[in-house]
Amino acid sequence: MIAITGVAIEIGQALLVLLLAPAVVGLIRWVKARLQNRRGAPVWQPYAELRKLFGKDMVVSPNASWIFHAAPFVVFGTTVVVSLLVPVLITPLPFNDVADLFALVYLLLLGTFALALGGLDPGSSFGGMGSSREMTIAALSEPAIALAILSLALAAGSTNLGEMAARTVANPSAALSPGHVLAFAALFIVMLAETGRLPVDNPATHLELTMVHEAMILEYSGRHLALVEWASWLKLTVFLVLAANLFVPWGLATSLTPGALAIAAISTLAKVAVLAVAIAILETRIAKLRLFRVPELLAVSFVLGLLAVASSFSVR
Amino acid sequence: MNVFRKILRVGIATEDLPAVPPDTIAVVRDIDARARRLLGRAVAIRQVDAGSCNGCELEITGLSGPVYDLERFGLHFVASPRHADLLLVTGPVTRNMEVPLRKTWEATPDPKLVVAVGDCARDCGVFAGSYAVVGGVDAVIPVDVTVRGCPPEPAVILQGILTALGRLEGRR
Amino acid sequence: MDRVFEQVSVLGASGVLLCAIIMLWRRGLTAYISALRWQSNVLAGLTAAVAYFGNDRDLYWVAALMVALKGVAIPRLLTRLSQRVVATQEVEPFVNTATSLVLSGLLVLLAYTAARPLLELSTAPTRAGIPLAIGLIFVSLFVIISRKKAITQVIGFLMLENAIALLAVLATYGVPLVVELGVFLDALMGFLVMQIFLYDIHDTFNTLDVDVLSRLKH
Amino acid sequence: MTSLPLLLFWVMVAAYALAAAGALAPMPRLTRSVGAAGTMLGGAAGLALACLVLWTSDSLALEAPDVLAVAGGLIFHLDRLGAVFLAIVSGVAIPVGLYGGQYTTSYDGRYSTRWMWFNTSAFLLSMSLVTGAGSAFTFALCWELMALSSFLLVIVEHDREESVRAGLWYLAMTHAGLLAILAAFFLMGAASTGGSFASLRDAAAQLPAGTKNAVFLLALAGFGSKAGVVPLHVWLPRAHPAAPSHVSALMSAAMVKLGIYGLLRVCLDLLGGGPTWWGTLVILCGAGTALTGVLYALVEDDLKRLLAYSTVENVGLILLGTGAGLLFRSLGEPAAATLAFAAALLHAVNHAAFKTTLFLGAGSIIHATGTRNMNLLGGLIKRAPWTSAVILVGALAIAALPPLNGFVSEWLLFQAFLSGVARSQASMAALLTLGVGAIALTGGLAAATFVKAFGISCLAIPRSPAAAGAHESPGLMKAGMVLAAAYCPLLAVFTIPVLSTLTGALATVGGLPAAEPSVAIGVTVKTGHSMGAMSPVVILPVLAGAIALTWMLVRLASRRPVHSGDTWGCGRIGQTPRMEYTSAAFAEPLRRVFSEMYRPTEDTAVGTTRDASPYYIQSVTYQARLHPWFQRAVYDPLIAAVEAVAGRTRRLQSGSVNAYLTYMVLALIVLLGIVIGF
Repeated sequence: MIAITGVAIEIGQALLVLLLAPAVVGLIRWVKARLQNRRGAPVWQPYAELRKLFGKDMVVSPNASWIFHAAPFVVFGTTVVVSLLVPVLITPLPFNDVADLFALVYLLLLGTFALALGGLDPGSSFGGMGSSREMTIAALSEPAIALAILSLALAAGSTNLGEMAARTVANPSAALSPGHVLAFAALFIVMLAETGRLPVDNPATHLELTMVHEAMILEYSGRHLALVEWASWLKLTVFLVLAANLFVPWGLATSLTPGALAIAAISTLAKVAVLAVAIAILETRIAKLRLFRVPELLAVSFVLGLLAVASSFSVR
Repeated sequence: MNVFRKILRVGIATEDLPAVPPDTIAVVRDIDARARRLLGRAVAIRQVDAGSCNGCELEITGLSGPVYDLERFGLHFVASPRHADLLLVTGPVTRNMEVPLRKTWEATPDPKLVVAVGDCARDCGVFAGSYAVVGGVDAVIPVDVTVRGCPPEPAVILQGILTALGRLEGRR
Repeated sequence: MDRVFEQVSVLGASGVLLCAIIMLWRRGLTAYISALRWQSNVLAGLTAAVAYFGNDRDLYWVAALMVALKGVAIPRLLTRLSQRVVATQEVEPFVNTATSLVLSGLLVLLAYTAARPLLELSTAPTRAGIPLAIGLIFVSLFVIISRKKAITQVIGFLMLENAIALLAVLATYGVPLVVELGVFLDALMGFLVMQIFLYDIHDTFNTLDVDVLSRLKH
Repeated sequence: MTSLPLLLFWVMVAAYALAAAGALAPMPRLTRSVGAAGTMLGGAAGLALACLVLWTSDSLALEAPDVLAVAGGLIFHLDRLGAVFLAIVSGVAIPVGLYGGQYTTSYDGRYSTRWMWFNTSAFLLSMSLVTGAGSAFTFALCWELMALSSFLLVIVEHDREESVRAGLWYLAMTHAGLLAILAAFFLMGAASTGGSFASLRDAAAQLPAGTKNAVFLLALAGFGSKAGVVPLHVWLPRAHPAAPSHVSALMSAAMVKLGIYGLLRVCLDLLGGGPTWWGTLVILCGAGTALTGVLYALVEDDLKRLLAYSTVENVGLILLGTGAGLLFRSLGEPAAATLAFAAALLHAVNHAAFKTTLFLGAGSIIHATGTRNMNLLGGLIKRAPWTSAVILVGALAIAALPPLNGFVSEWLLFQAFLSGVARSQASMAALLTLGVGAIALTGGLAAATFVKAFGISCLAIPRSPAAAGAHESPGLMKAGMVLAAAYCPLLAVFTIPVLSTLTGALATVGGLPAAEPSVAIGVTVKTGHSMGAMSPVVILPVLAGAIALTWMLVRLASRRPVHSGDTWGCGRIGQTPRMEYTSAAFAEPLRRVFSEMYRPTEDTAVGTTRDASPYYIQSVTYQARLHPWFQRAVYDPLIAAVEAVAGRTRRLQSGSVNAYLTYMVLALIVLLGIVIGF
């Protein structure tokens, strides 16, 4: 019985993240607009965009094969599965033992892989360029992610998300330990790269030559585009939830009482909102990096991960 | 950090839309109610320069700035006609741009709107009769709304787009 | 209490090292100087924290001196110097940025391996930061080796001085004030001497690129 | 006498012999049928034998002291470690036989398919026998037979200079390797009573440390050259693509694994592990091999060479696991060692599955288009949908993406390293941390490589008339490919039984504890010291369910029509294949990032019009060439030195028979002198 409730809550929280994702992006855009001294679109604007895209026809190149049609579903599916694994409200989840943080990262890589193929499929040079760049960035961010995971796992004794969150809940002072802080910094940089935010990629660019993610999806329209966009917003939200609940897990429910769940919902929302505003402020402050400076940024992230792991050596 | 100090000092720069002389915006075709309902809140704009002198482009650039801020109406520019709902076409259609313009129109998924901006886009303006131009925009693709002016002000262009969406009153 | 002290000291030491890493990533001279400023300030904060937890009055003075001298005075001098004599603001490294970053990460790992015997001897709550200090020594030496401009070498040298101060603060809760003062004065003297040299190099070659010094052979 | 394993063994030998005898058949058609049937039967028998040995207490022991008695006779003893590799060889043989039965028709009339089948059968037989060899002599004999038969397969296309060169490289490297292996056995055998592995094992305990180290180094060099350890891998990207594709699959999927087998046999089984630096050295070799392999695979334009370099990469990953296992064992962490070795073995098995798939797919592409240059391919997904789908499965698996099998072994590898970092001193932990970084970077780059391999060769518009006229492979080839591709999801779903079989095999050789993968929700992988849990069996249906559900919901939500419109190119009039991204273009960003590894030489030549005005450009030619670092650092000087020495010795060659006779007499006298002197 408990298992069924657990699975229900698991699916419920995945739905919550799924429905929340457009609002998170809307919030970032709104804060950015305000920081540009504009009124900006309301926070719920992305929902309207999704609704519109689902109601539009599609135009598909005759060169495209079934890969082009399948890619948006694969991207969306993997991201949804990932959101099933992340502790949003409760920890540990019933799915805790199904996939750990490595599996989560590789699931996201599967989505990237599929979208890169989708970009190559219509034979457009923009799509090829986007795919090539996206895979470059994805490949180079892997080592930094792995080291960040390693450092978290060393502290928690497990690579599974439930144990990681539980350990910080149990031992609050650990949240300030250098391994923890440095791993957070490393993961944050990688998150910016993986989700195509500034300074790695500009989500609002119109210039093909500077595009990464946008160039890959230039051929998509209608419901496919809606899925791809939604998946990328969902990925961002999942990363934010992950960052919030792995590094500052207080508020997560450890029992299934309504009160605990309500606290968990509020605290997670607040944490994600804070991170979203932080991203907006960061994006106002910094400019996009040239593509060939991105590896350097990822090298910074790698070194941070290395330091995070190394900091655990001396306490032994 | 100076950036943020300046942001605070300036405050919100966006202005309300002024009233527009009635004859500057002409609705050429009936705009499909479905399109209006569907695209009312979120419209992606693809700008096509069919041979303009770039005067209109200068004005269009103003749209995304803080003063006119088209994003508050849920409008934004996109990089591909595949993503677009509305084509913002400027200039007389030159012979070289005739095919690309039609291709852009074909590449835009339905339902879609076309707004012709500037006198040239309406009737070729000063370029009328030149051997190098094909004609106004509606000689090549069906136009929904025309915005007059040489060049039209950003506010007028914005009104034109909103007219096309059947939302003249501009919410805020 | 001790646990908090441990956390704070390691965190502070990581911060100091991080400033060096960030510096390796940046390109402009201004960024280098501001990284140095931040580093000195973090170091001063850490020193104050050690003073508080370790009940050592003298260290407060050291911290104040650090802020005054290395946090304010020297960066200001450097800025003026760079504005006066340096034509381009780009730092030209011998080793490209990504490689320098990865190398500095490896150097820190090396420091951890090298610091093991030291850690086994020490029982101080600050000991966990010692490998970071040693790592910083390596990294600043690397900066001195790998950057072309004489002025970046000066910055590397100052960072080395910071590293030694960090090591002193962490390993022994800071050396006596007198010795610390002596080191400061040394560093200041070194800095002034280098400044004179920089002017000379600039006057002779019209650049601060130390590559040109090889011309002196002929 | 006629126990079941023995019966299966003889069936296997007889089947391969039958396949070889098929070469005598009058019609090429019959040769092919007999060859394919024999190969598949042999593979099936071998697989059954391996499973029997792995899952029951049965084992195979066969001694023939009278055959070649002068060298101690032939001894076969198939234990569980050998059975793992026999399973790999046999498992690969089945789809390869099926596929080869039709693929070899394309060689009819051009090259001798009889000779090819004879050698393929001999190759398979010798590989199978290597895994069961029970004495140093038997091992070396089968090893050499394997090398020779595969060499003959490399030079099948003997009129192409490239093939012959590849054959020469292969011959030189494999014999240098054989020398090292023989030297290792002689060093071990000096102290033992006979050449059998059992007596070598007993004697190894008494060997002095220095000898053990020498044996280890020789074995690493010898077996490493077969497995493709950088920098001894140079022959691999030359020889593997030169062979017919189904043979390339055998070489890449099965033969290189035997190098790993030899290393495990000598270092873990016979020597019983060694000091810490053995593991460290193997880890360093593995990391270097994995990164070099994947970096060169990334920039390769030739599909089969790309696959060959990717084999080098995967051998690196296997070596990383092996090295970690050796290291943990020497540090007294047997459970962690089991985890690491199991990860290595599982990756060996998995790699056999997806590399077979990919090489067979590449063979179908060559069959369909006649080229393996990716810059001339494209659009195959519409013309050869099965081939493309098979390559896609292989690409997903080799890029270590869930839910397929490559991910499982990569995950275990991560876990092995993680548990090592958590458990060792700072210096070792630092090494292992870098190992984690290397594995992750390799994984990421492999994903990029295979997006390119699949995306450029199978998607978009054909880049050449050959690709435009491509066709799907005929039935048997299709069946072979699909069978190989089916291994990938199956191995992922049956990870738990496979893994417990592998740890069981490890328990018998190195005295490692057998760790049962724990069963949490029925299926979770959690072995020994591993610090995480993961369940490929659940991920697969959940992922498939999520994708299917999304598809259905979207179907319900929006039924708007789909129109066809040209690929968007900013309104340009028409699209030609020249506008597409090419293989070189795709790899360009990463090539620049790692330019210090590649050190490319680049030339840009601008061709102007006749009057040479710089403003009227007619053509721009860009050329970039890579000169691999190992070539520059190791082989160029070596070849130069050998040539110099050869130049000197040429003076001895007078061409006169009398002179040669004089040399012989002189040599005889010198030898006699030495003998008398002793």
